[in-house]
Amino acid sequence: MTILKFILIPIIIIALFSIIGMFLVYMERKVCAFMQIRIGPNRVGKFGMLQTVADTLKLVLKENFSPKYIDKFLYNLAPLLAIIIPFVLTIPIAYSKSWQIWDINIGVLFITAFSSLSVISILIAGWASNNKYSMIGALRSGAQIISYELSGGLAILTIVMFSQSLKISEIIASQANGWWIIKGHIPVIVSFCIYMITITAECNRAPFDLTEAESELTAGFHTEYSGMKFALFFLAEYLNIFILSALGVILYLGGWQPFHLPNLLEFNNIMDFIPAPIWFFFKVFLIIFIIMWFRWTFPRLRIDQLLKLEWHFLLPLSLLNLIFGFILIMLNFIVK
Amino acid sequence: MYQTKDILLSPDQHQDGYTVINIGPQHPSTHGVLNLVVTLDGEIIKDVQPNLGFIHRSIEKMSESLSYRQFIYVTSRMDYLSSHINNHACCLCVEQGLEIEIPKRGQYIRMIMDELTRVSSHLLWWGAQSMDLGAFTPYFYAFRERDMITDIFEKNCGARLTMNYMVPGGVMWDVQSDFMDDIKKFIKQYQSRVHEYHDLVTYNFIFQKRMQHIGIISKEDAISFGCSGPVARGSNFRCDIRKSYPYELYSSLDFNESLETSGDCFSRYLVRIKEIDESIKIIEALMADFPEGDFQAKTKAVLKLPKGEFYQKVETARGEFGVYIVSDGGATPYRIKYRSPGLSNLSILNKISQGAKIGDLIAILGTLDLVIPDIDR
Amino acid sequence: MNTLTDFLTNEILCEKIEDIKGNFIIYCSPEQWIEMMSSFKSNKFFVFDYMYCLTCVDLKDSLEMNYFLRATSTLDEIQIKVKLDKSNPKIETASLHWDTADILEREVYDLFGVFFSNHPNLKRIILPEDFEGFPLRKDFVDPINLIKL
Amino acid sequence: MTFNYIKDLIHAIRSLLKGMKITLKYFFSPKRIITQQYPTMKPVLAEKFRGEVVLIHDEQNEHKCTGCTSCEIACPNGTIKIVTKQEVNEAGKKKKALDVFVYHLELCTMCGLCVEACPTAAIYMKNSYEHSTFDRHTLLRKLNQEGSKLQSGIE
Amino acid sequence: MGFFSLFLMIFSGLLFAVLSILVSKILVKNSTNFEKALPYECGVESLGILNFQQKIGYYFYALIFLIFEVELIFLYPWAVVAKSLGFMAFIEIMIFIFILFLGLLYAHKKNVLTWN
Repeated sequence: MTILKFILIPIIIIALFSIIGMFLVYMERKVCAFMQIRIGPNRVGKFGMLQTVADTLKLVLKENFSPKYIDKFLYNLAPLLAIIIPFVLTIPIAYSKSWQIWDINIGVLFITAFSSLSVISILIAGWASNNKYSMIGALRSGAQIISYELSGGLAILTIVMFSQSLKISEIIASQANGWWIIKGHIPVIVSFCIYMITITAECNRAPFDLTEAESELTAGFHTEYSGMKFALFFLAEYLNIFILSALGVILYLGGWQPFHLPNLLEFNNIMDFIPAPIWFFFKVFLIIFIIMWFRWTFPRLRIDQLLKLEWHFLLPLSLLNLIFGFILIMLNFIVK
Repeated sequence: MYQTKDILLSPDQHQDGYTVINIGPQHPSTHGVLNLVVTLDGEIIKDVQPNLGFIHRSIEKMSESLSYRQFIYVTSRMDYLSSHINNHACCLCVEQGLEIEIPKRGQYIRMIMDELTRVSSHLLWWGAQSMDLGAFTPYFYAFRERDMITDIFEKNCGARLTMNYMVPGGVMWDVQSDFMDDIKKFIKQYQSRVHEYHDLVTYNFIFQKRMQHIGIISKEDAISFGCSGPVARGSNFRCDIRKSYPYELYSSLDFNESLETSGDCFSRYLVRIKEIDESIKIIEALMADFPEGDFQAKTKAVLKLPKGEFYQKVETARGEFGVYIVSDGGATPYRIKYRSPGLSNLSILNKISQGAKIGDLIAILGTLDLVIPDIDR
Repeated sequence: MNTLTDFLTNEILCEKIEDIKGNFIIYCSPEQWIEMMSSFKSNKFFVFDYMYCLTCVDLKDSLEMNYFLRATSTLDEIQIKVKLDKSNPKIETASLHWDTADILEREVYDLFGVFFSNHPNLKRIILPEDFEGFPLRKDFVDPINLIKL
Repeated sequence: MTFNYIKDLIHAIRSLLKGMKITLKYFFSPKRIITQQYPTMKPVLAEKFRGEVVLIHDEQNEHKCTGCTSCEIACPNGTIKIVTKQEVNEAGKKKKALDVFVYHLELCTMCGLCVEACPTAAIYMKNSYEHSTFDRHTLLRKLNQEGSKLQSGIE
Repeated sequence: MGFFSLFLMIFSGLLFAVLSILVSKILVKNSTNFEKALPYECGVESLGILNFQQKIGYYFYALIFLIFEVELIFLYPWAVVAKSLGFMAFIEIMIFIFILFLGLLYAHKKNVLTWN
């Protein structure tokens, strides 16, 4: 039984990630198209559903080219590292009550710790490419991702403090009588806003896409990557968004739990009828939609503005928010 | 590791910690094949040297072998975003030599087309500028409005971009009967949507922070570097040719020269936005008393300018465009010089981008509104 | 010193001044041009601070530099013509007085082969480094791109 | 200072939300989509659009070109080449007539000067637009149809 | 599942990456030439050295990050048991945060946090 598990889980996760990656690319293209008064992909398959499949095929069939003047080992290592991180990050994510690989007791810390590894893959990629654009992009991402780690961690800490646990299942259980965001505590709402900004920055998404910064650095850290290696970076970016949004759902939107309203038993029963994984994915894609919405609305920030936003606004704000939240706990405002 | 050639590098560029990086010619934000050799200290720009000539077609030399009717079409290929106005300048210059009176209707059509070109060029710039700063969506909104203008051009002039609609003596053919309605429709649609543009871009906090206090041109610099058009008017330098050296019927029109005082990227942005409104005002005034009559004066089959020199300047969407014709009395010009606004506006880039960051350079480059064929010619 | 005509005839040392329908054309030699530049910028009434065009014309036996100047305060315009020897065209740079002349002179240097002395950065701008000949001169023949119609 | 800090923050958030409102509005109004599905929905170009030069033939396979070569002279880049032949008309007089109207579409810049120059209005510019081919030699065209004649009464 | 899942996931990630690269390696023929192998720099040859030195500014951010990240790690265990530890622990952690906050202020005063 356990051996079967060890074979099944990798297959399921690989399949799930491939589908999620493709779907997210499709979703992004459709979202941006509708916001830009276009149709988006609509030729391959019904509503262009198979467009990303075709794109993936194209990327597989592309030449596996690497330039001459690179650090061969590091150059090839970087995309592997980039794609491994989301795979590792999926371990504590609970897709449903029982759909969880390992309910590790420091689940939240596990995710914050491993997600910060993604900067290393970007730095390696930028350095090994032996290209100026890549180098500048990588250094930018170094400053950017490590900075936003802080306020992200502090935002998570607020929820940890409220639910008094680092375990994913317990955090979800603490929201059985209402999602944290709906319970309406001010520190939670502030920390949710900070968290949304932070994951946008952590995933190098516009308006924080300085690592790629198409109009400045052509393609940033993956300028020299093509074919499948580029595809791995591309997939890793989307999977990171997925994982971090999933964490956001777990922390703020009650994980896989259905939407409940107090004192409305009928309504709650209907909500319970929808399976938990569907709830989970629905909420995750809602958050991802917001991140995409950011991307297709805002111009990019400049590097100094980006760092100023973190160090002068978000970090003090999240620290104060944490203290404020603790005071609320001490005064027993939090209904547990 | 691979070491590259050190050609084109001055000794101070070799200094430790300085990076020399090429922006362009294959770059998404140079809007063409412009090559900028940028010396960086970290992210701070120390020096920018433009490197031109990637699409130099020697239009001036080409024009020397074309007749006075033919050389006009080449000028649409220079600043392709204000091709009507370029053609207009050439026609005016030839007419100045031939001393032809242009019929009223011809003049009106020409001016309306000019202003429509200006609006369409500024709209395109507006979208491209937002795209340079990383916001992709406004580009499509701008193109939606711009497409209505290009449709008007297509209907009346026969082409969408390189028109060649103006000929010495007037315009090639008369406008279609629904010309007025189309323009009115465009103006109505534009005015109903412009507040969305402002909400999305102009008032956007990030956008303002990216544009303000960046690439400041003082009035003295603007004059000394020969800047013209919105670039110079953003620094409070009155240089609108339509006001200071009126051609056609601009002297009889009531419009404002849009000026801003601070001279940074945002003021150049505001000047262009204001200029769209002014152009629409001009178009509306022209349409109110659109005369009947001939659209083209009678000219000879072969035009020959008298011996001498002729200079004509007009205000394109980018600034002062001038045509200098030296004629030896033959059927083709002896020498033609096009004074392109882009080249002078580009020359200030090094001065204003020093000390800025890479992201700022892109913003500055965008607000200079360069069209590379116009610079290279 | 009230009108531009007075100013030009009294203050400017040149060979000839022509007045064609209000457009003043000043003919001068390269030596006179050096002196002229500073007097255009330094006098009180007519500060020709805006150079809107700079070009060269090949007159078959000689080259002729054309400077188009404008006074931004009074909107007066003048044109200065300087004849140069074709075998060794050399003239003082105007880029110290008008910054825009920097890039325009580089263009003329590239396409006409006029050498501007004291120019801070006289490098090719349009043509490749190894290009021979001056394309905008009348006697230039391009053997590669020659299209006979 | 603190006041300005907060004022700035509120102003920033408001302006960003305004922008987000607009993109969301467009996201939820698919009616505004302006994409034209090109190969399936062909655009109708304006009558005046200059696509290619066409020699007008009527039902009797007659055209109006006298072979005067004014279009050839007017063309800035040698797009048109007119080959003439000597023809004997009914009265027994020798007359110059059009033999082949050669048109290099690959050189044409669609400036419309040939149409302007034509004294008999024999040519016009059609609003066709799909000219791309894999072989540029297919763009070399002979405009006068086989066995076509000059319309009577055109000098 | 325990720690074994960690290795399992690393393995499956590697498997996915290596498999996809291998498939494309098998299917596609490679070709290269001098121009193609050059580092991309907008289509012209790059000037100067490529593995250049960078500004110290980035390094400062890394240093400050390190300090704050350590702080964050210390805060995690506190946050879990914050309620039961009570007010004294809060005061202590406040002092801890305050000292680090002073560090932030110091860095701010030293203009390390403004990009120039």
